[in-house]
Amino acid sequence: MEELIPIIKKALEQVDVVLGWAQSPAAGVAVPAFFHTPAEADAAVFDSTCAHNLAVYLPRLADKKVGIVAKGCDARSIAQLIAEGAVKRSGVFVIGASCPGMIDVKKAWRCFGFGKQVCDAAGKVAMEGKTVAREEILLWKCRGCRDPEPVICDVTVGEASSEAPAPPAEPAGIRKRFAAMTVAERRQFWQDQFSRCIRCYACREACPLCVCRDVCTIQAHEPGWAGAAVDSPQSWMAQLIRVNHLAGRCTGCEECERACPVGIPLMLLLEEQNDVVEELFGYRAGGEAKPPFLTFDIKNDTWDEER
Amino acid sequence: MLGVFICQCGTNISATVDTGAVAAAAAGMRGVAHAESIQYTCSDPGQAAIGAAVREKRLDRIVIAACSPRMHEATFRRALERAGLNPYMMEMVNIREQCSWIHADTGEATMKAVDLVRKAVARIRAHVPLQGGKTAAVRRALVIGGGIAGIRAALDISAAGIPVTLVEKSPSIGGNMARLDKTFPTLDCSSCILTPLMVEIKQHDHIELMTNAEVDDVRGLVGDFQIDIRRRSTCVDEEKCTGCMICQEKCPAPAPDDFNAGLCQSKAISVAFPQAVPLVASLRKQYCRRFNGGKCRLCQKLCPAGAVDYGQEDEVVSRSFGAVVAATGYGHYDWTGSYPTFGKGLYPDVITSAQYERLLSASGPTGGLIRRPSDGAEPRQVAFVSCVGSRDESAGRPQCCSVGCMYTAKQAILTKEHIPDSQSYIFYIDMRAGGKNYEEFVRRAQTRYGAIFIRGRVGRIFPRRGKLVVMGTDTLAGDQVEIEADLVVLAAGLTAAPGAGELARKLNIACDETGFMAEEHPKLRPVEAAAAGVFLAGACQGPKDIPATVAQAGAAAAKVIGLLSRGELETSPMVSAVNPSRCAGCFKCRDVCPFGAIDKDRLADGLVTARVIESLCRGCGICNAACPPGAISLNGYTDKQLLAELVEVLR
Amino acid sequence: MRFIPEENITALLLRLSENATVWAPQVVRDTVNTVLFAPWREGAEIETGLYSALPVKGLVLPATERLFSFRYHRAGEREKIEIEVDELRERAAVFAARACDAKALVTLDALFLDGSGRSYNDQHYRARRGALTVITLACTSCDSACFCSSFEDGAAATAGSDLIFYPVSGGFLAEAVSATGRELAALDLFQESNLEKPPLAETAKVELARLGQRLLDKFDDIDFWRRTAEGCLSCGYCSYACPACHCFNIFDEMESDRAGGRYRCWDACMFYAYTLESSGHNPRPEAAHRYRNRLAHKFSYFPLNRGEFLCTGCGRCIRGCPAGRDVRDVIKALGAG
Amino acid sequence: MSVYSYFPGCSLSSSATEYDKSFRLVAGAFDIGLDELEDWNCCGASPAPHHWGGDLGILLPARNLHIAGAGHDSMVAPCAGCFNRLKYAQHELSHNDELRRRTERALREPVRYQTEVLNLVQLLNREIDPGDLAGRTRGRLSGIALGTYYGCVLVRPPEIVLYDDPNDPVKMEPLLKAAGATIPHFPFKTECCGSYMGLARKEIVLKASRRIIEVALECGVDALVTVCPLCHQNLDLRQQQINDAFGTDYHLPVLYLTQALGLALGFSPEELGIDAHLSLGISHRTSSFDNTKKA
Amino acid sequence: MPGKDVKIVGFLCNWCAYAGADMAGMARMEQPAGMRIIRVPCSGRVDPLLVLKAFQEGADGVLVSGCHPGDCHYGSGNYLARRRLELLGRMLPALGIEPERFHYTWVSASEGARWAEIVNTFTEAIKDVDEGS
Repeated sequence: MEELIPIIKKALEQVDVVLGWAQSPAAGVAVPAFFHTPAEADAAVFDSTCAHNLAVYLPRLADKKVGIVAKGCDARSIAQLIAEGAVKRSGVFVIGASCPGMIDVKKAWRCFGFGKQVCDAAGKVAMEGKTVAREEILLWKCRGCRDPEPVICDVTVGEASSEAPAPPAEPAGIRKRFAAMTVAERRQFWQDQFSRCIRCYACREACPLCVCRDVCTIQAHEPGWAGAAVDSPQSWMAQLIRVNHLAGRCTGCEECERACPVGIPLMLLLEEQNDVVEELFGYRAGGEAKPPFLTFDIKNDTWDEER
Repeated sequence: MLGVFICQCGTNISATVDTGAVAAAAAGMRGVAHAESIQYTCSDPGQAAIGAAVREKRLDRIVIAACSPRMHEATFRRALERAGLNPYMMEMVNIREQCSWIHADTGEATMKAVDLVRKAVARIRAHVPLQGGKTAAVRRALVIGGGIAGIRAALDISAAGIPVTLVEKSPSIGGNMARLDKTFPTLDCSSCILTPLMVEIKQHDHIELMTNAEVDDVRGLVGDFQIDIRRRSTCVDEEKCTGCMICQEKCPAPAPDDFNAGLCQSKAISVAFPQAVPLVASLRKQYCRRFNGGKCRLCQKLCPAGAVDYGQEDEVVSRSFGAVVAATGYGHYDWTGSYPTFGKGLYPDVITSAQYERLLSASGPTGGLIRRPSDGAEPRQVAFVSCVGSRDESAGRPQCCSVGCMYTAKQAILTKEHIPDSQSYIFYIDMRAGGKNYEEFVRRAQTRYGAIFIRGRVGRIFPRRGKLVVMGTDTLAGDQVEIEADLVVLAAGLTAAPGAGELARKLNIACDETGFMAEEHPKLRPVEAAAAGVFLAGACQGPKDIPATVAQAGAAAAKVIGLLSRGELETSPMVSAVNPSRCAGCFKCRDVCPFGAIDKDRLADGLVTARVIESLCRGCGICNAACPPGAISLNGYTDKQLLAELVEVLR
Repeated sequence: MRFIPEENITALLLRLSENATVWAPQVVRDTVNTVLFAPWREGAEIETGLYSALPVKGLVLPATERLFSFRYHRAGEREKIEIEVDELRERAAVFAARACDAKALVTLDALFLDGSGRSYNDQHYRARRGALTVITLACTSCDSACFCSSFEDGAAATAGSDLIFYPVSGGFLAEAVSATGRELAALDLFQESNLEKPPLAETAKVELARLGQRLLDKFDDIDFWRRTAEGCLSCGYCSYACPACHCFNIFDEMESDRAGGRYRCWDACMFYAYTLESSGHNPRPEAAHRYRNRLAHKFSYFPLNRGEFLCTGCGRCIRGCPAGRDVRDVIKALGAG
Repeated sequence: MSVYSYFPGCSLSSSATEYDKSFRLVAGAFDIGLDELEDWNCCGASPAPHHWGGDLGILLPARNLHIAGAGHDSMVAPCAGCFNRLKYAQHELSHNDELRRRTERALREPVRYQTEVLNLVQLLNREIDPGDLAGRTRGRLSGIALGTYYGCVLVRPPEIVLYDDPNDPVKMEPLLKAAGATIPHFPFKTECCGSYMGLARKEIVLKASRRIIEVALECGVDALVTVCPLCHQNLDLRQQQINDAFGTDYHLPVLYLTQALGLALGFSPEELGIDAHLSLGISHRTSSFDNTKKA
Repeated sequence: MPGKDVKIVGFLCNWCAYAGADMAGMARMEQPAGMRIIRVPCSGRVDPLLVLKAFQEGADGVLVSGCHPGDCHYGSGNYLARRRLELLGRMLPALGIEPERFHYTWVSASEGARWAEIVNTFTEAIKDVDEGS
């Protein structure tokens, strides 16, 4: 994607900073980068390790004019932030990037070791003689991606994929196991999962829609929705607060799960919630409409009283 | 330090809950310095005991376990105030309606009561003193509905020097009472007693009368309602029209005569009835030729006052009011749908009592002669059927209309007076004649006027040789009866007035399951609606006769006068408040607030946070539930208070 | 030197299990590559290749621990509080710790176990530390996040360990560092060997010379710190994953109307709430302020006060950062020594 | 072609064979397949079950339902009484577990009671398109005023039969209107005909049925239409008895719905068994039906 | 566990449901003793987290009740509540909470009998879940 660099440079003529990615020598993958000057923009890359959702930085930069390189899924987050009024449309310049699907670097590192340069070509990901099929280490959200192209953008970069989006992925691995569990088994499952939560709040901080940040109620002493103790019940309650506050707002970018340092499958909760919201309200976060819990039309709210 | 008082409520509570044991358990709770069980806490000695304990033990928070807070919360708040405490440092525990009265087992009920007290003790630790504000109250009242209830209320309120706006949906005030011939049990003429009051309304300096008008939108709250009133276009300039009725005479377009209950036709442009107030014509566009593509301009041409204006449009008038009286009256039950065996309205000589009232009336379509609609013949045999759409579960109408027995007896008497050789038959379930001189009146109908009362329901009405056969049971004789009548009068039940539900919604007040507007408490607050500052007068609250209606209208007027005479109102401190240091500025609160009570505030350091406009906030707490960081709280129902309750009750 | 054949490791762990919980790095079920120190049971697979997400410090400074319980008692008109201190309980042994983790324990010891009695001596820490045996597995390989070689001994550090295992063919050479280590090494599962210690990993080196001063020189250049921290999400992972970070918060929790407990739990200086004052004022309102503090504490104030860095180069903060930040870039950006 | 299980019941195979006959003709005309239930038994409406008490009133229809359960999805019971009994049994079996267990003990296997039970009006409304009917009847009934007489058990109790308005049923009317007939207002649609009192207290039946005929004539009805063999019996068979008892001279034809539709479709009164009707035998007004043939 | 006390938390709006529960009391309608009512001004005040917190703290069941749709004292609070609570109810299985343990319903101030019936059937439903699991 050589054309990205000139586009960023051009964007810098009208914005204060462009959010993009640069290669991290230590990690051997792309990491978020802030380009303030054209010279800095020479480091810009876009490859299949650019999983981070840079929209997370937008509310923090609300006082600046910001350019942002956005994949299809990232653009949904941007659109949602705009719909909720957290970000002004006029304050962002969206460089929409055609996305081939991002690989789960954790899986890559499991295959190749942390920091080994990952080379991605022709459906294979390779490094020092080892190769794996791309699909095997693709992020979950990228399988059956619903938005390969950005819903909102000012300029695009890269060829739009000519392939039809893949069908939604069949639940596999933990998703399959979870789906088959009884309610009681799920209760135990979450208790086990959250026994290793350390309350680092990486999930919250990596989430573009967790806009409360510093004043998040989870960490407030009062009123005490979740205790401060790092134990399974309290950590679980803390996460439920986050999930509840994301109802009708989560765009499914999977950043919380990617950020979790102890590998808790948070998306099981959010995917379920997003599905229910879509089923009940026909609403999918990341468009122009306000979330269904902030607005409603009484005339069209004609549910049965007792189901 | 905390004080806990456990009310015995005589034996209402103590019969099932061991109040002594509850007090003992309360005494052991953290921070409780005083706990006692009192026979009647709401009584004078009960309240004095609270005051004494507050002084002696320097209590600063009080828990009272007694009846429902809906009953006595206000009482005890005042008691705290008298004891020198902030009235909001009190929490009530409902151990009567929600404990002693619904459990039989003493052990179980006592344990639950202790649980509930513990919950309140936990909650009250999170209480903070709250201070209500004061706002000026607008010295003007709105009365909705110009029947006898609205008229009486408007006159009584204005008598105290408080200006009133009286809004009436139809072209004239007078309502249902103006349609009646004579009234029970005195048989005085309805018009004779009502018309002077109608005129008084029109002439009163302090009363602004708006007919053809309806409430469009209601904003604000007690003391300062902003209400939009829509005045429907009648194409007649009310100022110019003299009520000469030339337009009505010459108008070529027929239209139903609403005043005469559809028994005859009127015109598209007409005066509602000869005694109408205001005595002005109004044009109903749906029937007018000009408004249906025709070229007719007759009324405009002929009007000597030049009052007809086809271009007149609806006008929306906005006014501020301190209080509202709803006096929308009642509507008539449409029996044709639920009583197919009565002929579904196909027999012209099966009429309702409201129609019969017009046949009896000297101002009615027959000039006071009883003539049956089908052929204009004078009936000899008249059958009255009570409780049509009343006291009938199968029609989904279990309620009593409360006036049917009496007016049926009255109509039987009047029938005999009009046609001396007539015979009335009255099918009834029970004769309900509870009012002063009512029973004597019914008895008179039987003895002096010879009406035959048949106790039983009517099954079918069908035609036979030009007459109508009323077939029913005589439950006293245990036999089937068939009465061949010339005219059948159905005592159709009373319903809530059409549009009452919609109005209630605008006023934010409740309706009961029968559709009538609901009072706050059937005994203690019988004229107050659920929204503060809204009062009920007359049949809008439930079917009632004229004496009861006038009495309630007077009571509603007294409430309005009491409310507005002080000039200012205390506002509830139980509104939302924002803690700016916790606000993330996401404004979800503003999105969900039904009252537009959230505004943006820019702090000194440039942070933008939410701010509550207290005068608009009504204290629903929806914002509190929608605020992710918990920055906005509803005073009195904060997260901290609810969580304290919740956590404690589950321990 | 003592040698333990690979096939005796299970027996050793079982022996340790007799009077202690044995903690060993294991891959968490259903995760891609999350490794945590977890109680070991016979048959469980120990993962020594991947790096654990969290250090072993949790065994001496748990994420949450109850310091004592309390109970209100009515005494006449007043409420009195009675306190009961929780006592420990059971021994722990950690197997396959890394030298960088073990070394950090010594740093923590200096903070929580001041032997001189002049400073703080924490009874809970003391109890846990005294009951802990550390068996370290020396690193013969590393990844690009490691930078322990920047510090004195690098992968060869022995501080904090009781016994160090060096992988050699057929098993491990065992070097006893403490009396406990010597006791273990004397067990019949070990034998004498004259094999050579294997060469240990050489990890990345960063320039630490005059780092404290370099940091202070830049301290007031807030724009520098804003640029430096701009990708930082301000989560607490780096602090919690750091073997040397040790901040904590203390709070009380009621467990019934009259009884509750006082708890100590990890806190992280990257959180806004960390320095939030009750007035509402926050001296470190931006991530930049907090990032600056975190680095300055590690590489400036702490060395100044204690004579050692608050970092052992374990690389967890680099490996696990959700935003891909690398502390070494900042050190580099501070300029040459 | 849709095929239904057919439950004729005792009347249609004895006293009301013309009902069966006309039903089969009309069904055939509209390609409605009827598959008579094998080995059917009393519907349970006969006095016997009431007399003996116990569960017989349920067991008898339950057995019929059970047989039907092995056949087609839906079953038609043209006799209003049979329809009512079958629906009643269905209702009881699905609401009363104890009764269902007793029934299954009697049947010696799990009872199949879920077959959809249709009355005749329901079936015809479902299968016959009014437009099609109008096209095929070519106004043969035009000018004839038919009084729709539903009787009691077809629409009552409403919570069990779940069919039409119990006080003002109207479902026969679209069919007859499509066939060209006029339907005058007839307030005695559901008035009691006297029912089975005909044996024990004949005078009650005569009084009740007389009033129905009287009101029908008052309303300008040329003929009554019904779907209940018992009603038919009281109104038709006993019309002469009424005349004898009250000195009246009624000659009001009473037709089964299928006979009325059959006439409209062009079948002859003989084919439809109308000649068996006593009211016609005493009627001077058969001329109106002669007209239908000419149309 | 048969015979175990079922502890239910009820969040009731002040205007309708709470008044309905009072009405049931006035009519002396006996009810199971496990219900613990927390009064709120409006069902819209009920943050779904209160429900989740109740389960977290060991509630066997949680009931939320307010005014019938259209009758909200505040106009629209119960519509908003319905949206939130419907979602919550559907999420419960994924959270490891039997959905039978949660119910939201509308009770007017005059529906005392309905309230008593709701408490009875809800309590029974929870007992069934407890026995089944």
